[in-house]
Amino acid sequence: MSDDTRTAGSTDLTTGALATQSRSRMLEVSGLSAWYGEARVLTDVSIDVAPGEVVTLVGRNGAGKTTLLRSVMGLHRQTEGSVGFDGTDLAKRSADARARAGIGWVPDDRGIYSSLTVAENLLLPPVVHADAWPLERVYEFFPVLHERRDFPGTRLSGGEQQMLAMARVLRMGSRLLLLDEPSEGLAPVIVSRIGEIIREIKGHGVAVLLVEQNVKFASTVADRHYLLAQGRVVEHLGNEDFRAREGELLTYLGM
Amino acid sequence: MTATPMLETRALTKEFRGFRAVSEVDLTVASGTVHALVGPNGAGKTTLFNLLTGFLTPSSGTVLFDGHDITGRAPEQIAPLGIARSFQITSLFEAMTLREHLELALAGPTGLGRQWWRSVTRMARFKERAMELLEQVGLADKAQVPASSLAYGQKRALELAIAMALDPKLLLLDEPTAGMGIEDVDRTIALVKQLAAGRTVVFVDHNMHVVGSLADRVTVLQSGYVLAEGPYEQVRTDERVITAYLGAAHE
Amino acid sequence: MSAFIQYTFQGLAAGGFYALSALGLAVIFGVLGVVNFSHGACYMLGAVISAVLLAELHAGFWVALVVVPILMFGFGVLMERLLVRWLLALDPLYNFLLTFGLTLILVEAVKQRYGVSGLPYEVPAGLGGQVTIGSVNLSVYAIFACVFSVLVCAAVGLLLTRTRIGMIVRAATEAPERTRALGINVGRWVTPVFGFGIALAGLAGVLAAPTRAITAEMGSNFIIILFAVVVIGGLGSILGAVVAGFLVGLVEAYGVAYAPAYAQIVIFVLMAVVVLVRPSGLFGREEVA
Amino acid sequence: MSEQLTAKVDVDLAQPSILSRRNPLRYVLLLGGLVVLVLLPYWVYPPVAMDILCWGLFAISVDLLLGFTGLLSFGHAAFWGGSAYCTGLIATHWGVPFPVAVLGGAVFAMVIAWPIGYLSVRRTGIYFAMVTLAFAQMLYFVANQARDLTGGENGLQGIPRNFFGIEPVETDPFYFYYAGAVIIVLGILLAWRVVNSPFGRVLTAVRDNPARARALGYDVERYKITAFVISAGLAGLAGGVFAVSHQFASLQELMWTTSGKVVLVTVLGGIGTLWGGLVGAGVVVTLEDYLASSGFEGIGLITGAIFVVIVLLFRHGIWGTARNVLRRYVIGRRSRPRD
Amino acid sequence: ACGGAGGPQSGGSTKLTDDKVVIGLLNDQSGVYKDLSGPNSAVAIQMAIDDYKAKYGEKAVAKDIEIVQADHQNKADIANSKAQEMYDRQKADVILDVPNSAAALAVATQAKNKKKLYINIGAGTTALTGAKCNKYTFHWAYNTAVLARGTAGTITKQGGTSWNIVYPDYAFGQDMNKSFTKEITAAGGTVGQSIASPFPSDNFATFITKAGEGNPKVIGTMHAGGDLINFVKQFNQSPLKGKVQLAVGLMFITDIHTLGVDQFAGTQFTDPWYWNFDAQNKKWADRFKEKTNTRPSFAHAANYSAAMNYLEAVQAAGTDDSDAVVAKLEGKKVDDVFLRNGEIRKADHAVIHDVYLAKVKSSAPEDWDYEDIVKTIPAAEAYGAANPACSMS
Ligand SMILES: Nc1ncnc2c1ncn2[C@@H]1O[C@H](COP(=O)(O)OP(=O)(O)OP(=O)(O)O)[C@@H](O)[C@H]1O
Ligand SMILES: Nc1ncnc2c1ncn2[C@@H]1O[C@H](COP(=O)(O)OP(=O)(O)OP(=O)(O)O)[C@@H](O)[C@H]1O
Ligand SMILES: [Mg+2]
Ligand SMILES: [Mg+2]
Repeated sequence: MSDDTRTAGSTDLTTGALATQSRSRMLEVSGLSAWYGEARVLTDVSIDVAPGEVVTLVGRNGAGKTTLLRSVMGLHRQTEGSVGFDGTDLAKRSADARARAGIGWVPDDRGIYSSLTVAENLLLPPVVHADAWPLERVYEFFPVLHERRDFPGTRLSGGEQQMLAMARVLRMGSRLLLLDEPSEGLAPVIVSRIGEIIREIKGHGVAVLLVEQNVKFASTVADRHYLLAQGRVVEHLGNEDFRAREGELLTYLGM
Repeated sequence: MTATPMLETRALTKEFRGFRAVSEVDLTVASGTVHALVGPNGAGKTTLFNLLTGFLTPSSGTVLFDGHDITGRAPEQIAPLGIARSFQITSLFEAMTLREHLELALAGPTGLGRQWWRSVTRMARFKERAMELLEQVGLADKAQVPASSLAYGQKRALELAIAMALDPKLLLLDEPTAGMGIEDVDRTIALVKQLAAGRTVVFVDHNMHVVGSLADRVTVLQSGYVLAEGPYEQVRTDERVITAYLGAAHE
Repeated sequence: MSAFIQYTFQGLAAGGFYALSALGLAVIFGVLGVVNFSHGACYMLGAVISAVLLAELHAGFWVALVVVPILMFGFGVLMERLLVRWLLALDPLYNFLLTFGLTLILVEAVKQRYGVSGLPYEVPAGLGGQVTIGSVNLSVYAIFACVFSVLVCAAVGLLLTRTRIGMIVRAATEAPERTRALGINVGRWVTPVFGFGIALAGLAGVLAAPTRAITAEMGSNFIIILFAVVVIGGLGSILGAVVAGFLVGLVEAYGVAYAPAYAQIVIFVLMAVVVLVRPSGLFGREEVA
Repeated sequence: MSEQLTAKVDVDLAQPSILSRRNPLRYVLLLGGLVVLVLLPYWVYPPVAMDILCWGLFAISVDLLLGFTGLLSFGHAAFWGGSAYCTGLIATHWGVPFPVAVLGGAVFAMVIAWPIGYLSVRRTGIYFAMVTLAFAQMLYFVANQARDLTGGENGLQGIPRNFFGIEPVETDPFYFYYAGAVIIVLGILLAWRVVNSPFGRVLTAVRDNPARARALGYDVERYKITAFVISAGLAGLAGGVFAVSHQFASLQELMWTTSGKVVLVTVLGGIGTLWGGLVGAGVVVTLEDYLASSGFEGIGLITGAIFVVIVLLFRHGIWGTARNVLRRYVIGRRSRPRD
Repeated sequence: ACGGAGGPQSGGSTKLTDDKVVIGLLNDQSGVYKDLSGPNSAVAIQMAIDDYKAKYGEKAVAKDIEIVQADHQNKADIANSKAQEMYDRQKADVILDVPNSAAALAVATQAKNKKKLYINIGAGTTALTGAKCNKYTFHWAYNTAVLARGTAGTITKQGGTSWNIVYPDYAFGQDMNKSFTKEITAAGGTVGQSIASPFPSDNFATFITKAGEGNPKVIGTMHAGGDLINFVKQFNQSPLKGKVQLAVGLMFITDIHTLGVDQFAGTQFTDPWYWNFDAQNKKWADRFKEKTNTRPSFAHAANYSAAMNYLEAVQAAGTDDSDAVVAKLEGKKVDDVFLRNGEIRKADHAVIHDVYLAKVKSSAPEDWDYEDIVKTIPAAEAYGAANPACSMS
């Protein structure tokens, strides 16, 4: 990666109108760096997400997207920099406190419990906000979960597990969703329904930070996009720019 | 094609506690073709793979591999016949290095693994081939790190390399590109194409781009049944497939 | 025939006691995934504390029935906080070994303090004597112990299946980190459940005090039998532990009656057969291949 | 369940030895080990030194399963004790030189291990521990019943120590030590070879992800059974030498507490370290011996406390911890050195 | 102690190996036999040493007498190593006690190999004076055959003619069952059924029911230790209590102490020695209590007696040479606080003496005062003829 691209990108976009708008910020990450042992995987990352906004993180495999989400969730602790949520600094908060404060996480490996049934998987987390989906609504939206409610969670097919993970955070009613590749392994029909869900909850003021490989899907739901490469934010784009430069960006990402 | 099909299932059925995940599936995969298996989530694709590779025993029906009945055999009996698979949910030896993974895969058919009186350094005879394979999936620089420190997409690539290492007659890939970035997807497509020469490949993927560029034929499963079968272009426009799987939005 | 009925009743009476004793083991395994080797030692502590309460404070059986579980609960909480918790995220093996070591300590400590010969205890007033129903003759205390055990088992079963506690702790044990990320304060639940399991062991000890030799070693072989019970029932299954408790009680009684020399080995044969035929036990969760 | 159990196995367990073939430290350590082996009966009472080696090999046999195959056997007393009795009977009735008798005992252990292994390897984790425990209890029961053969709780007494008529070895524990040590060392070398063989590599794979190993064409159960039988053979070697050294075999050898003790020794030494077994045995046996005549009555307090502390604080055992320290400060900070 | 460097000392008793007599006490100091024998046996041995010194004063052959102790934890292998170490390194001339039969037999083998003395006290196996006997091993206090003759024979003759026996299914229990059956039949009684119970066991309810079948006059239990207590507790809760007499094969005063006299009240058993039997015993028991704050068991008295007689033999031989001491011990007739009408039988090294049929009191006037002696069983009757299986060679 060349430094020029990065500078060019940031002058053109990052410091443009987008960043200077004074928005109330649901999530504010600033100057975040993260390590695994000696290996640094995130460098000085600053991003933010406002209520009712969907922001994606795009980047190659190993760029550090998952690590960023885990740091926000408080699961990856080997970090520097700050993470703010709803105006408060999260540094001292444990992962469970963050979750109860309204951050919901759909992990990349889906995180379904094999020792709980499908229904228990859904009922496990506490409801944290009045906007939470009631169980009936979840079942209505994902009928297959209702059908298999008494099966051990990991007996579901890969895609069904993905739905379950998604359904689980919806039932919590989290205010900020961290979605790690939610469309992965889902049939195209379901992907578009996930898109609908995201658009709907967005209307309720929920903020979404979305990690996506499926750029097409990302551009149908997102407002803004951060491009991550080797642990750094290299681009920050609005959705129109993103669509317009899709081809260019893809090659860029593929470096 | 007059030759015996590489893979054939007859009325293959699997029930879980009264629930039919795979229902009377007749599937024929001609030798030397690339065959895609698509269908909504929970249609029974992975279950079908598990039946083909011995990880599950069919409730009824038969599986023929190259004309031989392999129904109900154990995975470790089926693998040496020349059937390799990758796992949808990554399944690796977390503590082992990437190279060790491939050496293990390469050593399998040689029977070296049974030799407890030999030095482990004998495994090194597979080193070159292992590095070659890692090179192909772009993980050569990670040859010496344990699998646990790979990012998700890298693990998927390793899965593919392992399947290739087994040099199978029939390669079963369960969502080989899931979790990969666009560029990697394209590279994987190229890889699989290259692999498919002289082999038979059956794969599952939800990415229509992948299906379109790889598959000679496509079988669509729904709720355990075969919903449609044919060349990609034909299946893609099938009304039933569009409603059940692709969705109206999909042009 | 009448002898057979008599053996059956005795088997059931013993079974109730086995069920209660195995219950705590099953709870702790079922919800925390910990194989608590020290369960036998905790059972022993329960009995020893009862005897000490009687000898030093003249507090009898009924007091012990209330006080001992409370004390043992506290002990369990300490044990979890100080020791077990640090190993919860690792292979269950480590806690198995930890509690094995703890057993040695507890047994030795009791030996040091109360000697090796044991402590006296009597059947509580009102529960002495026998009842005769038809041809069956049972001691009142055995009936009491059995009924009491079954009631406790039922209550515990309800508690863990009808409330969220069991579910939460199971999740916390499978993947503590992820569970935290779902907003659950894992530590807050794990500790009391562990304490509760230990309290159950103590309760079994109180029930044993009037009929068994109260010595430091009283749990050492008992725990092996309890392992057999929970394995037969399916590790971690409450219902399994109860059913297997009765099964083992009956098998033992019939074994004694009709093949006395093989009475003890019969339990292990039963266990081996169950594990081979139904690998996860009679009521265990399925094992994922 | 197994998925859950194996997934959590400490990833650090069986990193191949940090000391590469070319590393001179390796030879220094080997030499040091050899010196200790030769001098041991000068430092500790020879019968106790023999005990250390026997328990060391016994622990190594357990580690072969626990550390390298992921199977915790809680019934290894069956093989140690079974071989002790068999060795004793062969030596008593046929008067053969003791190494022959010991070999016979080890073969016997392997013979009984096969069906036990066949039945128990289908289970993993704690289930495996329980099933092996059950089988060991059965063997205990048989030995207790067959008192005409085993002497019941009196034990099989007066096992002869024939050694080709070489008087000092037959009567003096000091010389006997060297004869016995040869057998033990051969056993250890065998274990080392197994672990560092292609077979050992497959075992590790089987431990970490059996399903994956099967998909690669490895017959997981057969590998586990083979490992189990080899392990039983090693335990049998150790038990046989132990019986000859003490000139008796008692029911103690078959008791579940013996299975527990050997696991303690293994853990203390360090799971998945192989050599750790010897260190663990050195500590446990000398400690037991010391405490026996120290007048201190709470032996269980000490052993129990060691267990707890090791499991809590030094999970990799003595050898494993030392190795990690070595890795950090001697080998340098390369995060994951490989050959 | 292993140096052995010092030359002849002022006294000039050069006939002692290493210039001193070393008595090894090897027993269970932390397990089930701790109270029965355990560390307090060292006190009893010290009493013997004191008495010996007081008795011979300046004339004592052994001036420097040392006790070395070890805890074998009831493990035969530890007993075996420790015995070797005591003989070889700590220069023990004699080892005392060693409860647990496997351990005792292992030590006997070492005694034979090393040609040093071993006097067993705690273990009851008849093998020590039978097939496994040897020149250097003596069996001081009791054996299982004695218990059977004492309890079974006497009770049957007193009218308890029909028996059912419950025994733990291991060698000791099987031996006891055989000897009891033999003695009962010999005395004109019958044994309805002999029921084996697994060992160890906590739940005897079904065994007790079975033992009550056929309305026997006596139920004999051959259990020991914790199992015995379990059995008696559960027997007392059964309908048989009060209807059937309970006889116990092997019981120690420590068992009664554990369970309380009322639970055992009326139970009959054979005791090799009882502290409150007569004035002589009582006087010794008072001395013992001063030092230990508890009453002695038979094992304590036996340890005292064995140590004392050993020292007397050294005195008589003028040396601690093993063969000379054995020669002095063999055939010796003894009457001391432990051995009444005692004889160290030459043929099999059984130390025979009067034993007692005791009955548990219904209430204890003081701690440890639990037994009424019903009958003194003369030594010859209790021990019978020498075991023909024994050849000293
Ligand atoms: N546990 C770990 N130990 C060491 N390195 C790790 C670990 N987990 C991840 N890494 C490394 O950190 C980097 C970032 O990983 P991360 O999982 O955040 O990437 P990602 O962008 O989410 O990739 P993907 O799209 O494949 O999920 C990768 O290079 C990976 O190899
Ligand atoms: N072991 C099992 N026990 C019970 N039900 C199962 C089991 N395995 C799969 N199923 C069920 O069978 C159905 C088919 O599952 P399968 O994994 O084959 O789906 P799939 O077509 O691969 O779906 P996806 O695209 O989401 O991976 C699912 O509904 C699943 O819940
Ligand atoms: Mg990721
Ligand atoms: Mg699938």
